[in-house]
Amino acid sequence: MRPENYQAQSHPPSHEYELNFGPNHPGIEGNYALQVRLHGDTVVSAHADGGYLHRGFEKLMEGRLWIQNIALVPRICVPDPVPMEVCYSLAIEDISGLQVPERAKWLRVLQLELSRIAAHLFYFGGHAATTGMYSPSFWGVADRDLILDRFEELSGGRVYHIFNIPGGVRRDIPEGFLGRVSALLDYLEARLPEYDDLLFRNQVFVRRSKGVGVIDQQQALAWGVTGPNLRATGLGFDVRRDDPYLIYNQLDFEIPTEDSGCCWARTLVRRSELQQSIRICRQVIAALPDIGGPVRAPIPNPLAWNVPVGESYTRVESSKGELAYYVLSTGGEKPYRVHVRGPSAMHAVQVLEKMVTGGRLEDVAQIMFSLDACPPEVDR
Amino acid sequence: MSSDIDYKDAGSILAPLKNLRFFAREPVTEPLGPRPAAENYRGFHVNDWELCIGCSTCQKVCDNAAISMIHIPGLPNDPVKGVRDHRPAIDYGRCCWCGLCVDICPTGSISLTREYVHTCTEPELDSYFVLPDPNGMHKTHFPKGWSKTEQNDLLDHDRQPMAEMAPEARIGDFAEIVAGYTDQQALLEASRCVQCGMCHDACPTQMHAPDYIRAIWQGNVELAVEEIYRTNPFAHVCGRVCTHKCEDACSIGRRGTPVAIRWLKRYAMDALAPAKVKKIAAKGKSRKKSGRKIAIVGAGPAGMTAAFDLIKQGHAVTVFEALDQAGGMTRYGIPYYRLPSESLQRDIDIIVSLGVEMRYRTRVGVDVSMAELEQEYDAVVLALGLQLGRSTRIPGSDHVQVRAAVDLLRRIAAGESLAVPDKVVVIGGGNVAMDIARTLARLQKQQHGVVGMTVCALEDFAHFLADPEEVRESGEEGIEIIDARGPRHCVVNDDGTLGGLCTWKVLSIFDEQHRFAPKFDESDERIHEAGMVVESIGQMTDTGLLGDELTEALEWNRGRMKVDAFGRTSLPWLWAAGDCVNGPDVVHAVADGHRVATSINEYLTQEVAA
Amino acid sequence: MNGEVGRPISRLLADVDGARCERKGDRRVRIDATPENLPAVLELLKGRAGYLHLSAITCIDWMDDGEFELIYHLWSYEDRNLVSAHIRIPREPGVYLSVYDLFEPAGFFERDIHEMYGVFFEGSPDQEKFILTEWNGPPPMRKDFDAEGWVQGTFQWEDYRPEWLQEIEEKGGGIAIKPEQARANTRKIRGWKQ
Amino acid sequence: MNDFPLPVRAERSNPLARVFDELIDFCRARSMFMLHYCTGCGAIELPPAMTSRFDMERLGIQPMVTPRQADILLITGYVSIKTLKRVILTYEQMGSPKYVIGICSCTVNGGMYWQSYATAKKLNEYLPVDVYIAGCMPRPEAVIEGLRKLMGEIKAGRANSWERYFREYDRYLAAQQNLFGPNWQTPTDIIGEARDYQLYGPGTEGRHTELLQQHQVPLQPLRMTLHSDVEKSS
Repeated sequence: MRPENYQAQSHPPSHEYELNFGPNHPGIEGNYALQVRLHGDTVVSAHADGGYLHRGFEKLMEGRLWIQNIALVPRICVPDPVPMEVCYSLAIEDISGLQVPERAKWLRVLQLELSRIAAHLFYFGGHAATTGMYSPSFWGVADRDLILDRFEELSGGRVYHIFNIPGGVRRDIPEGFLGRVSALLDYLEARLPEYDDLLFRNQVFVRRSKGVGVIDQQQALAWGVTGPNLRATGLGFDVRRDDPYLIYNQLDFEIPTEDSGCCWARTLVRRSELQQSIRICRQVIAALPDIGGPVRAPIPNPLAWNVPVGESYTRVESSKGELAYYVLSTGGEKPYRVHVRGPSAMHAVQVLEKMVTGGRLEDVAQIMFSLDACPPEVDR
Repeated sequence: MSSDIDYKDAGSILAPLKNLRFFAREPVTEPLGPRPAAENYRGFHVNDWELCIGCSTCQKVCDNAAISMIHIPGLPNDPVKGVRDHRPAIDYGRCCWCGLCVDICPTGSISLTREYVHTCTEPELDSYFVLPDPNGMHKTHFPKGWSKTEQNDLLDHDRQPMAEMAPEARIGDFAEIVAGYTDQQALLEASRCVQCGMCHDACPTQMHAPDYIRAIWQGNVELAVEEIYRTNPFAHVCGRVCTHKCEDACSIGRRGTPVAIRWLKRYAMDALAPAKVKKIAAKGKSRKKSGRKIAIVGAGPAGMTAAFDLIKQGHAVTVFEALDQAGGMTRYGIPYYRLPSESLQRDIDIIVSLGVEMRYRTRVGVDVSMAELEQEYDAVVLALGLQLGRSTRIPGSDHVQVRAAVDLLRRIAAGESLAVPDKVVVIGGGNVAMDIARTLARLQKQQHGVVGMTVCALEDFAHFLADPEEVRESGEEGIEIIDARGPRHCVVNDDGTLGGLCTWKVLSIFDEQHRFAPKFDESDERIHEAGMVVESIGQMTDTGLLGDELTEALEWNRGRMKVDAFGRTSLPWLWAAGDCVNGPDVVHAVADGHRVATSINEYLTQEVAA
Repeated sequence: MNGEVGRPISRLLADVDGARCERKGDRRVRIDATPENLPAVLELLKGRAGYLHLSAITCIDWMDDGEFELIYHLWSYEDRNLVSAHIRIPREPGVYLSVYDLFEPAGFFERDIHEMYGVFFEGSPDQEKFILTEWNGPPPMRKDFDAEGWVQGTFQWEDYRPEWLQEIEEKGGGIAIKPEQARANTRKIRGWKQ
Repeated sequence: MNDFPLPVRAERSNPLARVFDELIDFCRARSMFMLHYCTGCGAIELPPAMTSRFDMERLGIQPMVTPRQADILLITGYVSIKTLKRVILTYEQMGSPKYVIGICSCTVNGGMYWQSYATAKKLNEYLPVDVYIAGCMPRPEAVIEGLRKLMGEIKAGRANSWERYFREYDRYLAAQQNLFGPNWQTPTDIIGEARDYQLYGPGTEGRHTELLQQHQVPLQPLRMTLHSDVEKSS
């Protein structure tokens, strides 16, 4: 692909050449380009090129009412939309002092964890595909779809749930919902050994990913890596545990870590996280029937809603890492400023450029996907 | 915690055989063709046209500007009922199926279905613009998906409670019952408004209620008052005793209690210092004097509104009032506990301060004749009001203790002292009947310590004329209201004193042709013991002041002056406005005042041009 | 992790002129600094209090004040506390120092702010366009850029003429209120159905 | 958009040729390669549609990695201006006959991002579109229904909007220039191709193609030389 503004550069005679990697390629869920400079098969330098999915969310949100933005936020990260909704709602609740009912908090956690499972299943498939294995992606996508079915039942939408609004969630769970989620979790748990056989114990995959794309803990901290990618270097930082929101401090779960910091470690961290998420969901399912009450705190008429003056930097742990919203209200009916700090913003640009450099061409896609970068989050 | 996967464990060489078990599994592939969607699915829209009132609230909440309001001729369009012949049409090139339109819809008419497949070619792209009706996008039935429930409803259906005096406290004196909103309450109440504008359309004088409500919500009382003064110089009065057609039309009232538009108006007027109100009222006053003179007979809401408009247009206005003070029926017909005269006086003062010349205690027909007015002024407005009480003319109604309600109210308002017997019966079921009953009950309480008040209404409670609030409050104050009683005669004791009222049970009031022809059950006769009977069955205008000559010259319509749409009578120099034309209602009178003023101004300016 | 955390920060900043520190929540501290002392504040926070993680840099355009506000959100893995350091710089010329030397993630955020707001960071490694490579307009996140106006002037909208609409128009009806007229942005207080 | 009715292919008089045409259409409809290119959110519903659960392969539809071998270009949602350039380039590289499917609201009238400075609003201004699928985003089933609709259109010989791109190239170029600036050019010679396909129409050239020809620089092939070659040549 040669965009019209691409100028063919004449380089000094050398064995090096340039390759446009993207904007459409298997390494990422979305459009994202990488210009890699190669010497033989070795990457000499890389230059990330984003913005293919830029929509100007932050500008759009400044022009819409507080309530209208709830339909906009999930679109910032398509594979894992729930943390976006929750984070935006939490920020507004923080500013305006809305008290979220207990039941809504648990329901949000249930959604967050289901969304995390869905995102990780998608990730397994994608990561395997970058190493040339396509069966896991068939499995992952099909199993993820079962979660989407439950989301559809809960919220009326498969991918964009638009279910969390400031004050709580939009409605209560349907009849028999918890039972069906529980059955789904049983199924997923029973599937895990099969995934192990297919992917995690698969020697092709192990050898392709182990020791590839290594970051050590020092580098990860210096580069601002968060989420599973940081935990794969041995540091057990998780917003859910360290800066708890909703009811995460009442839940019993572990923060899985790995030490080697390679593609393989990152995958394994996510696999363990998926197990932990199932564990959290089980706790929510067990607790939810005993938590009565409303699912939403009354909010003012959305057409005449001035969120009081204030600011909030709210963080949640998305499947990609630390997701934060900075929301600033000057007391108007629209936000004055919303800044979305997508977790991928770190590891999809600077970190990626550094990581692929010195590696081999065939690993570029794998390294990208193993970081689980979400380009719409970067572009916004 | 690290994962338990042993990467070195390659497994048995026979491990791939495990995969044979997948042959025994059910395939995950779904059959070709759309699956039924979930119960809550957010698919294409449907809209129940019977329920939809065309309020356009869905349009306002739509984040994608996907909804257009379509004017559809032939649908019911009744501003008074709060129904518009508009229906939302949705652009599926914008819609994101978030369902906010469903959650906010005041009527609950719009909902989403479980239908989700629509494909078209480029020339068929018009099919993306859809006018949802109950049949669905493709006229095939799909069950409803995301629709309104109590949980996802985004509107606040409950009005801010208005603090009012307890019945025991208020029955003892004439203090104003309702306390008015605090700043916080007003703000919360104002925030309930969805800006549909139904109130604006329903209001006789087309008050810009959405605008002043929004201004109140923004905390800008000055702007609110400005919005109010665009159409209503009797806002202190209307903020208290308006018949609030706006609230009947309010779309929030479809499923909840309507926005307290009247109380918000009252709040705005009371919250702003009179000097500032005066300044706002004077805005737009013409500096140029037209040199034309207008006489207005009667200083009630209609007359004073006309005076307000005309003086701002630069004309010289003189108001002739027979009584001591201005206000007309609002002063002499509405009891103090509902409308304190100080509030009324604020409205009057503002209008007078603009330069209106007031001539109190000047009765037209006695102190000055109509012919003189015609001579001296360029135009004359008759805003006479309805001050004469109608009589039932039943046997015994000529007794001295059988009184007319309006007459009593006027006397009480003027400060006359009145001895009230311990038992009183009021005939009538309208607001005036409630007013006099409650006024007299207060006097009874003061004079006797107990309330002994009975109201006999012709109508049954299902068709009652008085406002439900009035009925409720009367009941709280210990007034007995008996519905469906037709007065037969007043019982006069042998000693000449009044003994009470005899009534029959009413079976029906109107005949098949909807004419007034009450039928009674003669077997159900009751005697209501009373030392005074008050008739409150309607009022009429005192047209005696016109003089025979003028009465002859005018055209009449069932006892009322015949006027055109702008209040002009059959004589070119004479206009009539207010209750004497429309029947009793403050806000109608204000609207009438505006109409007449516009018409006069046009007439005068045209005359100059010609 | 409670109120104790805030105290060392205030003690830490005692030496820095003009930096105020205020506890905002359980794990939130706000620092108001000046453009001159911010590098020192960040250096102290990183070096002495363990604030290793630069979570984000937020830019806010205060057009009416003629200023940009820059907020540096720092997280300490040890203290489990988030510090937001606020500074304001003049909108013109909109230049500030890069903190890339201290925090590498700043590279991305500074680049982002540069293209969205036009703030130039001296010393930042790469201020090339990243997202808006094909955008020639003004920095779009500035408040004086009217995105909606630009869109209305640049793009055409679909003009639907479905049959039902034509039928209604024949009967004298039609589109009564266009979506744009009902938007909160354009809705005026004055002029309700004049 | 009704100003530009779809060109209807003239039926050939030779019955044998007609049978041949029908056979070709039938085959085309049965084997569609879909360019695996995602532009927006709607792409997230493609993996389910492509993989086992909804399995579009049973319709003969399969993702394809290069535009040269693809028949269908799926525009899965909003196209940012930056992406739109690549989309147009991709489209022009695809071999005819080619079909464009517009998915989601955004391709029709701007969708959610109608007030965004970064996205194009109406796809059919820039590219001829064959089938639209409504939804935000459409479910995999809806996507498959849309593809089936396209199959029906192809079988019926109606899906020939690609011809319009050649016949009315000037109009499409006008919209592209409006958005990308007057210097916009693609490496493809559409006018030459139009002549070659015998699809040169009155709307192929015009004011905007003139502008294009003024500044168009012939594209040079990228010189990728190895060190040893350089040595030899010098």
